[in-house]
Amino acid sequence: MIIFLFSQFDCLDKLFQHKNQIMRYFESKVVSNEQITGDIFVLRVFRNQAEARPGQFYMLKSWDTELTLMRPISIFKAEPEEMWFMYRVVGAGTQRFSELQLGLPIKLLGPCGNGYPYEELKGKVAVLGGGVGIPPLCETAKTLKNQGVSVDAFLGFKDELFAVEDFKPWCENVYISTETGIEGHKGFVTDLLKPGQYDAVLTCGPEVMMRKVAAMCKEAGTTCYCSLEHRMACGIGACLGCSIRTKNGMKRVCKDGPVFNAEDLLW
Amino acid sequence: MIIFLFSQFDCLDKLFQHKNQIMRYFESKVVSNEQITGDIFVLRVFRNQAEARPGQFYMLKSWDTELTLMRPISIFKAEPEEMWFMYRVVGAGTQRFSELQLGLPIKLLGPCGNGYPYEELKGKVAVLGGGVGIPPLCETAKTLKNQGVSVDAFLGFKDELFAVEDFKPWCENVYISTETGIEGHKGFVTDLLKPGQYDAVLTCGPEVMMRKVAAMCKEAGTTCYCSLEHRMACGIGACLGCSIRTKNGMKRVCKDGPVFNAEDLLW
Amino acid sequence: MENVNLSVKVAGVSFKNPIIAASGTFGFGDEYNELYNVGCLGGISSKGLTLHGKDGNEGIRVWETASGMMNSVGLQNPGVEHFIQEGIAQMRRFGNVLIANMGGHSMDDYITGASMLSNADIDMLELNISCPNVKSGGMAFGIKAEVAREVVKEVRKVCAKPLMVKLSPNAENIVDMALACEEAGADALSLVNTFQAMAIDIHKRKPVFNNVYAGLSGAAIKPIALRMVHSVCKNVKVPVVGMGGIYTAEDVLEFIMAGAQAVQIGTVNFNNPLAGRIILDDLVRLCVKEGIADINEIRGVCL
Amino acid sequence: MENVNLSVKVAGVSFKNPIIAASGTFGFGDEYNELYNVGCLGGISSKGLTLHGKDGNEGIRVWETASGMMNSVGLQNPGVEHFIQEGIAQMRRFGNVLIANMGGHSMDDYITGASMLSNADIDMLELNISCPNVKSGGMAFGIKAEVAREVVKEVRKVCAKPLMVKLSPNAENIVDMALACEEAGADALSLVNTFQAMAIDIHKRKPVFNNVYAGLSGAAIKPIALRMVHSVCKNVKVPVVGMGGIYTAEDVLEFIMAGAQAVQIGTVNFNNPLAGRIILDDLVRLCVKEGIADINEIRGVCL
Ligand SMILES: Cc1cc2nc3c(=O)[nH]c(=O)nc-3n(C[C@H](O)[C@H](O)[C@H](O)COP(=O)(O)OP(=O)(O)OC[C@H]3O[C@@H](n4cnc5c(N)ncnc54)[C@H](O)[C@@H]3O)c2cc1C
Ligand SMILES: Cc1cc2nc3c(=O)[nH]c(=O)nc-3n(C[C@H](O)[C@H](O)[C@H](O)COP(=O)(O)OP(=O)(O)OC[C@H]3O[C@@H](n4cnc5c(N)ncnc54)[C@H](O)[C@@H]3O)c2cc1C
Ligand SMILES: Cc1cc2nc3c(=O)[nH]c(=O)nc-3n(C[C@H](O)[C@H](O)[C@H](O)COP(=O)(O)O)c2cc1C
Ligand SMILES: Cc1cc2nc3c(=O)[nH]c(=O)nc-3n(C[C@H](O)[C@H](O)[C@H](O)COP(=O)(O)O)c2cc1C
Ligand code: FES
Ligand code: FES
Repeated sequence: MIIFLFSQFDCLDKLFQHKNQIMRYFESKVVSNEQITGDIFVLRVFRNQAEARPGQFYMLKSWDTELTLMRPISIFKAEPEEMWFMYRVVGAGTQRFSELQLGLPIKLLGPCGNGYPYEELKGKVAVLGGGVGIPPLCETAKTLKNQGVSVDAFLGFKDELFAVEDFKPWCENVYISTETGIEGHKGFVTDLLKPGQYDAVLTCGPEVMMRKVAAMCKEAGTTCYCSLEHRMACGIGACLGCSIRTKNGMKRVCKDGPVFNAEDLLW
Repeated sequence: MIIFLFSQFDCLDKLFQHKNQIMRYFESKVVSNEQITGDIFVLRVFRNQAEARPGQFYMLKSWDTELTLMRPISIFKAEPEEMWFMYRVVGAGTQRFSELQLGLPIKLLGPCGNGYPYEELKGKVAVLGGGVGIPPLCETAKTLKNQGVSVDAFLGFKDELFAVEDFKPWCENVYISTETGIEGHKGFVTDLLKPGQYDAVLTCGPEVMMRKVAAMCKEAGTTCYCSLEHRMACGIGACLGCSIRTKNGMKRVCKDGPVFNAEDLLW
Repeated sequence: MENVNLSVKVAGVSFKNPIIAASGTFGFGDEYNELYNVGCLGGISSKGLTLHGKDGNEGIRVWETASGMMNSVGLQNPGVEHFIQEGIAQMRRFGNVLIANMGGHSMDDYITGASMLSNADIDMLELNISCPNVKSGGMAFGIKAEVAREVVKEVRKVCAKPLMVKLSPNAENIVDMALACEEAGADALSLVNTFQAMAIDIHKRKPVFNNVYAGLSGAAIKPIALRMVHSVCKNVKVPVVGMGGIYTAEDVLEFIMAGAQAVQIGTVNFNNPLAGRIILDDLVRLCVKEGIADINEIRGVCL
Repeated sequence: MENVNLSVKVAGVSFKNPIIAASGTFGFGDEYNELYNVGCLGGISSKGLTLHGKDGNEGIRVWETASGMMNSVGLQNPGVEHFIQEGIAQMRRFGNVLIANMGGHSMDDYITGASMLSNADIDMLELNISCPNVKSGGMAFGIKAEVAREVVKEVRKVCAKPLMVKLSPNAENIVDMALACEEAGADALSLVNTFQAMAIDIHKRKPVFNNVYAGLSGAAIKPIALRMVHSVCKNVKVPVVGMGGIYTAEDVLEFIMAGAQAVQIGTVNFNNPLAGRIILDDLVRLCVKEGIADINEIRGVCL
């Protein structure tokens, strides 16, 4: 089994290390790319050597210059030899990802961003995700459980469920909501959360949902970490295309985030 | 076996007929796409209903808008259920063609252009081609033989041969030249031609070669038809992107050609 | 589906829908009419005419670029007289709006050509002011607002038909240019024509085009064209027909939301010869999806 | 392979090769330096600085377009002072040419900023005159040649360092603009900056960018950028650094054949973060293939 695939471009002059991470641009190959429901796919690719943190993401592309920018996709699962991504087809880039097949080349830049500060967490933690904010929380739940933290998952869907089974091994409870009521609670996933019961809440998903979570946590005095989405060009902190205003000044979602303490956010 | 594949776009209001040809834009599927030597491929696709003439071409594309223009490729063989194209990979478009596989969709516009005036030909005819000017002459040779004309082929290559076996069933003699001398006559294919022996010479290939053939034919008093290449946008006569000056005024290579009587050309 | 109203009016002329085939990319309509009923389009703008006709440029005339193309056709056309005698009857068969597109290299040509066309059976004259003006040293009429103003003023005098002036994106200031043409009497404006651009064949170490520069069109230019249409619409009162890289029904809506009365489609016809028809079908579906009952409702919502 | 000479000189400054990272796309170099040794490039033009620093624009800042992208970063930067104290030392580590790119919204800002940078350890000042001039009603310094002439003249007085003026393609007349800047004392010119463009979110029925217009860059604009570089090179004597949609070594040769002394690469860094390195390697190979022993040989062959 080939674990490390270095492309022709991997002839680097030097390697730089950051907290044991080596961010790299490399070519990998698709292990599988499965449609799991509706417009949701799971893409598995050979990973690079770098240690990756839950909540980090990669910039991906499966094209040359037909599209200009790479696309940010979070780590869904970091397996020993593979990186798994779970994505929704929404536009031209994810459409192309959905056409990928076993053995085809794909370029990755990463791991990017800070990831969740899991090392600092103890006790009982809730992960709360909505839509394609759900995938990054899976690796997060696993990492937390592996360090002895008790995790509850709150997963909000519009209609069809996905990824639920992937959370079960790492969570005490998995609470489900759907907007259509097809399964679980009918309504919003935030209806289910009681932040006071947790030492921290980690959330990812639509901004309105995260704002609600942050407000609830604030009221309950629970630490809350939000993983933000922003349009990105470079993905590594150089272009300032993803900057947001925070209480601590301008921050780059791709480099200083995507995970921010809700306290620091201005929304 | 599916013979006629009509795409979703084939919901036309009316059909127009020209000399039994129906020029259409339609989506077909790849039957096979084989690398026959070096950078030369043979692409087979399901054909449409239209009658096609040797020397005509199709505008092809296997992309959406990643490339702007379709690419003109001559008919190599017009089989009852399939259209065959032989092409050389030279740039972005032909590169994409070379990646096509069984069953993949491909869009065709055609048949385009006038084709060789085979109906008017009698007796003994030479077809003389150089490089990727060779493929259109194959269907031409077959058509001529089938109407009782005796055909000799003169095929000029740089180095590696291709398509030679495809000519043999239809030709009395097949003369070969290579620039490297690897096979056949070492030098140019025009060295082999004795135009005085033929009632007509049909040629396709690099302009310098065709000019030489035209000059030789003129001297010998033999009719000569040349199939020209020109960059094209629409391929159907609307944009005037492929116009050339002839003795009879401006002509569109895509619509009034690509085959011209050498007498009419100004070069 | 049928409940979406797509009909629009430009300078008093009714179009059954806002999709017009752009000049120079659609001939006089007959070639594309072999592939689909081009009468389904709102209108067709003829190949650019000149008074005496032209053979066009020598050498390479079309060249593909990233998401676009360059052309240096050089206004090859049979001349105004020939168009009046043959082209018009041919275009009339389609039953949609007939726009005669005309350029010129001198004031006299413009005036004579326009008065001939004014007496002919056309619905609208589209005046292309991008051609180099021989008298003023090859600088195009479409660059300086003052030069454009003069030609439009003179043409207006002899033109009884609705007069649409087609602006060049190479104008020094597109808004000033639009205002000058409006003041000089244009009933409508269309923009953009192609952007002056260049390509080099590095192997031959020569410019690709004999004329060195050529015109860039296609999806590549859409964002710039949209900006120009938007800023012109903000500043003029006459209707504006937008174009430049429109490939999809979504693009059509963008231009209309930016203020365009109708649009023209050019380069996309080469990418997909049924584009006019497809964009039209898609536009109906898109309007339904977006809850637009009448395309005129959303015009200029982004102004 | 090693026998190809790629070194070039711009305004007295030696670059080991003609590839420079374009301002705003490469930060101060350190992020890309995590991926490859950015010291291999000829030089780096810093993120655009302003005297007092800026937070930049609100809302969406980057947007993909056909073969390009739009940005509305709005010159987010830490300010000249901070750059002098920290940015310079950081960029110096790379060992290549250090270009400080600076913009401004008023004449005073330009003068103060330029004199501070003139005394700092930079190799070259790249003056970005595309920013809207607050005093003249938001019209950019880079639109009218006469406005540009004034700012360049004043900056020249306080700037002892080689001064490169970066032109906007939105200038009314790019050649007049270039000539005005040359006359006002620019040692070199760089072009093009981004094209003013627009995008609309048809679902929201709103412009994508809070500022309505934003800057277009990438392969889409290459043909226009090349034309502008060519026409400027034909008319000025100072060296010109070309840019706009350069993605490959072939593109680099096109710009140099059009007369550019060196080139900058911007958007391509986002498409492929190793682009600088790859283009450089490819350029050596391409020169060998094309029989170019010294890149300076082919400069301007298409002029
Ligand atoms: C840090 C981060 C992690 C993400 N993780 C995931 C994930 O695990 N699974 C998943 O399905 N999606 C994820 N997304 C969203 C994903 O990046 C977008 O859905 C995707 O880029 C859309 O690309 P497209 O070409 O299909 O859509 P288009 O709309 O055609 O894209 C056009 C441009 O807009 C950008 N864009 C469009 N939508 C978004 C968006 N929501 N966020 C950021 N940029 C966008 C694209 O990157 C591209 O540059 C993440 C986004 C960020 C910022
Ligand atoms: C009537 C006609 C019939 C042809 N038949 C064949 C054939 O049977 N087999 C074959 O291998 N080739 C044939 N060609 C040439 C073929 O069209 C080009 O090799 C092909 O378009 C190159 O496309 P590309 O994208 O790979 O190259 P690129 O150089 O990347 O193409 C860029 C643009 O230039 C055009 N172009 C490039 N080279 C040529 C050329 N030589 N002639 C015309 N346009 C060109 C392309 O169509 C495209 O628009 C024919 C050309 C014409 C005009
Ligand atoms: C091959 C070609 C020929 C053209 N000829 C003309 C012309 O004769 N008159 C004119 O006004 N515009 C002409 N144009 C410009 C188009 O009408 C249109 O303004 C431009 O291409 C931008 O639109 P697009 O991006 O949809 O092509 C031509 C464009 C192309 C591509
Ligand atoms: C995200 C982004 C930010 C930019 N910021 C600046 C800037 O601060 N100063 C400047 O002079 N140019 C800036 N530019 C313009 C580039 O330096 C360059 O001129 C332009 O992008 C064209 O080159 P390209 O097509 O290679 O990107 C920026 C471009 C982009 C895409
Ligand atoms: S995307 Fe470039 S700084 Fe974040
Ligand atoms: S390619 Fe358009 S007329 Fe021939």
